[in-house]
Amino acid sequence: MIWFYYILAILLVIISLYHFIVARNYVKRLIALNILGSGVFLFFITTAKNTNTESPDPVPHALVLTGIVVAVSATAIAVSLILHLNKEEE
Amino acid sequence: MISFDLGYLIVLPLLASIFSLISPIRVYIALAFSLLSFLLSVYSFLYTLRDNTPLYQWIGGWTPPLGIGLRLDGLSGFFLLMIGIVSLFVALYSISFFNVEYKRQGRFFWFFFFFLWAGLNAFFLSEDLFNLYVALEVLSLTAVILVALPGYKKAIKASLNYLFLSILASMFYLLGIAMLYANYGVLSMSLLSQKLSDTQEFIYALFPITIALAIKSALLPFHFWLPPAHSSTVAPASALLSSLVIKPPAYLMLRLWMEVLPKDKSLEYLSIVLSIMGALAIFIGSYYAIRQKTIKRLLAYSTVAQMGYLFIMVPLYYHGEILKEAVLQAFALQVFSHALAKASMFLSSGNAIYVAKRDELSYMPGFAHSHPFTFFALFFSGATLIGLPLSAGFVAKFLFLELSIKLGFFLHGGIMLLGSLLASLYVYPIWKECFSSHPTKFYDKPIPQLMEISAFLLGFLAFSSGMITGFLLEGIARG
Amino acid sequence: MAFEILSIAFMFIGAIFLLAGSIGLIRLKDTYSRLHALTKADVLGFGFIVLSCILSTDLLSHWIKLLLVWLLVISYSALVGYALANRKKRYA
Amino acid sequence: MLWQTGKKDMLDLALGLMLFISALLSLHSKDTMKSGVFFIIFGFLSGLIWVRLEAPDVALVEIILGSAITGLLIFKLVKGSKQKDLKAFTFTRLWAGFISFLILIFMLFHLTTIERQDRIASLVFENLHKSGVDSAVNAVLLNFRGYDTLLEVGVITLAIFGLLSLGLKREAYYWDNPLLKGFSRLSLPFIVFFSLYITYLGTFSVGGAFQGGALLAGGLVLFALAGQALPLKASIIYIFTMAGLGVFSLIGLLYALLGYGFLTYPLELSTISIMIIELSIWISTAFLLYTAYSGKL
Repeated sequence: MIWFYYILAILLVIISLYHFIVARNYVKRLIALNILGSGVFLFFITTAKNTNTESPDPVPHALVLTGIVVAVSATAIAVSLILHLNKEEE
Repeated sequence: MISFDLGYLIVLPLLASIFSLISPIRVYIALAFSLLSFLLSVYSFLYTLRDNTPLYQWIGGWTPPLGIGLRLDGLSGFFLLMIGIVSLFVALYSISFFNVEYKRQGRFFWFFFFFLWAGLNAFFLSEDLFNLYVALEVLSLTAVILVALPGYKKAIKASLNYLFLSILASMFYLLGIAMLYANYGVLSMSLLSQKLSDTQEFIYALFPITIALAIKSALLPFHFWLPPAHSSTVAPASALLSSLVIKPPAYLMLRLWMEVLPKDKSLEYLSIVLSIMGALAIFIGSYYAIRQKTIKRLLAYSTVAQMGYLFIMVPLYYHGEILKEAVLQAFALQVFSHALAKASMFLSSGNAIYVAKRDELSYMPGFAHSHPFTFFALFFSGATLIGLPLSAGFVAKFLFLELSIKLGFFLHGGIMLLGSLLASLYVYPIWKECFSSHPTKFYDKPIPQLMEISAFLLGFLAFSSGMITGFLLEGIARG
Repeated sequence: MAFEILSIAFMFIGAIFLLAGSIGLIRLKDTYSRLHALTKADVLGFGFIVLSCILSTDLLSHWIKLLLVWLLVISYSALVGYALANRKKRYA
Repeated sequence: MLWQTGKKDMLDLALGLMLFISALLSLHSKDTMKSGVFFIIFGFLSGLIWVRLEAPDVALVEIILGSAITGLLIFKLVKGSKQKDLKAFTFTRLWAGFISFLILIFMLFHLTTIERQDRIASLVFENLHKSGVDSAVNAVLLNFRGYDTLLEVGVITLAIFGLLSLGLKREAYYWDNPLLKGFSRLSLPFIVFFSLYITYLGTFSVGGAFQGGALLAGGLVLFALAGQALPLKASIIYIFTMAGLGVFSLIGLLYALLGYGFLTYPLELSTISIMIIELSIWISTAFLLYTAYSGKL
């Protein structure tokens, strides 16, 4: 099942990369970035499962936790900036 | 006796950022902590001069691969000194700057200023790839907020574009780390360099990492975010962004190429591609800088060009194994001279805008007559950017030229000399305007002394440090 | 043994209700009917599944946790159903 | 390999397929509202996948942060945004497709080089008893790689104060309804208690400071969604938001001053240090995320 998840992670990364480049709308870009992030996290977590030890490797889990919190922080800033921009345009 | 700990370099600025936000005597706290952090930076620099071996500190006592390592060697000590100098003078400048302009932003500025300092120290000390990711994220989020700080539409738009690209780059970098971790199972650079030898899988991971670092350091196809971001914010923030924030990715690139990656044929091709991009960045950045009519955009494009030098050197990183110390010295001095000079120029441009209320070059007052300090700041820093003799920029380019001749990269040396010529073409208009002999009535408006002096001192240091490079680079030379 | 059969039977019944609810959500045309399918059939199906899970374990802590989950799902699905219907009524 | 699927793997396949479809729908739909809804579904499904991959800690954080809070933020955006989704030029589409395809090929090649190996896992389990906590993920998060976490807490504090510094005065969206008010008021104490329990659980099992903090943030946001202000003074919320970074760096500094080294807990003090840090991260994560939603202190 590991390989299925690896391929899923790669697919998520590339479709969201494509849509990030193509999208002209800030909201769509933000969503694309978040999905790209999820793809990268999936890659990490799948790697954690890909060990000989009984329970999965906890290091990627901790790294992904950090990554998610950082991604949410960046999203919060982006949302605030976009709202600000819309207000200026009104 | 309290023993020296690398953690102080990170914790002190972090605590300073909290105190500067919650305390009413913001400016005094900022001043005190800036001085303290500066002294720490100087101490760590002197430490690298005194000690021959690099100082490794395992945080929590956990050695890699389990824990995170901090490393203080000649190169990182030198960069800590650079961060300390630039940040201290920008802090002095900002005390005065936010007193006369942008008072609302001044309330928050110190929080981000110290965060930036902590992030930079963390980045240059770290030797763990994931830790570098978090430090990079601290840097880029701070930078994004600093760009948006003035709050007008142009700045917000620039900052938003910057944020999107920077998140994309971070995700690519993280993907690269995930790929490396899947193959080698370590995150520490020193362990990775042992595991990488005689393998080839790292090439796949190097691809996203290189793209990420190229985006973050505004290498040519990805340079478009930089000019709006660096030119639309307030002067101290521009100075910090253009002189310091842009450097860490290039530094990481150097570390990877010189210390981690093994010799591989495909790396040679990649190094050629990167050096072509660097050369194009020099030409195109300089071309756009020459065409600019406003001083801040000119300086921002000049940053694109100057970053090109760091990437045109990539084949030297690859081939320069035997001359490793010399390569590190050339790199370090180029970064150092550009950081000091560019910070001084942006601070001076802040002075000019403060006087003229416009940022077109043609509105720049005849500073040589009215504000000699600002003029000399622009003169010295401009001379360093061009690389006039005696300046630090000159020594950096000299070292680089010597290296390229020794290793047989004559074309690279030639392009660099051409870049110097182009730099003089875009610095010259600034000097010319300073001597313009038609000062109208508002041109003799006094600039707060602290703003003038800190900009001048930075420029002067950038120029005069060319004369003490032997002392500055001693730590790196000993390896 | 009897418990196991019962557990499987309850799971089956629950699945049927959930399936019916989902089909209703897709097939029904107006909001109120969809809401009806979503809140009523799904909660019933969920209840059966919780019951079947309770029967399949004999740990007290699991029972309590499952019951708490069940209570939570019931209360929030009522709230969500109310919220959706309310919005529909106001902006129809 | 892929074709040797058992009964359990069917669940994985179904989940993965649904995840992919929801991602596609979210990216493809013209309507931004629709994208937001599918994004929330995507986040929820990815949470389920983390559970399947035996990463329950990540699942907790992902469902609350990645799905609920990010989703709410995106909804806030969709309500306030009028930008149209213009169609990109064919040229842009072509080169975007080309680059994506290139990366696809690249990464598929990389897949062939991945081998099953131990990496750091066995080392972590060996040193677990020296870390002061029994849960491996939290041992990595707060002891082995505690320095990362310090910077991470810094990043989130930084982000929230960054958006406060922009000075945007926009009322957060809320629904003024007695039923929701009652429900949120009734459930808040339970959520506070439960999140504290999850935080405490982090010392020996699944759970931890970020997980608990995210949960509490969800409760606080629910409270705010009903149009109610928290019965706390602004200055107290201010202190709460700063607590994580402040306490964490002070503890790091303290151990450095005492001569143990930066963030180096001696074995007998490690559990209590980690507990204090966890509590401070718990409260500050919750209030920072709440502030991210409400947009003001």
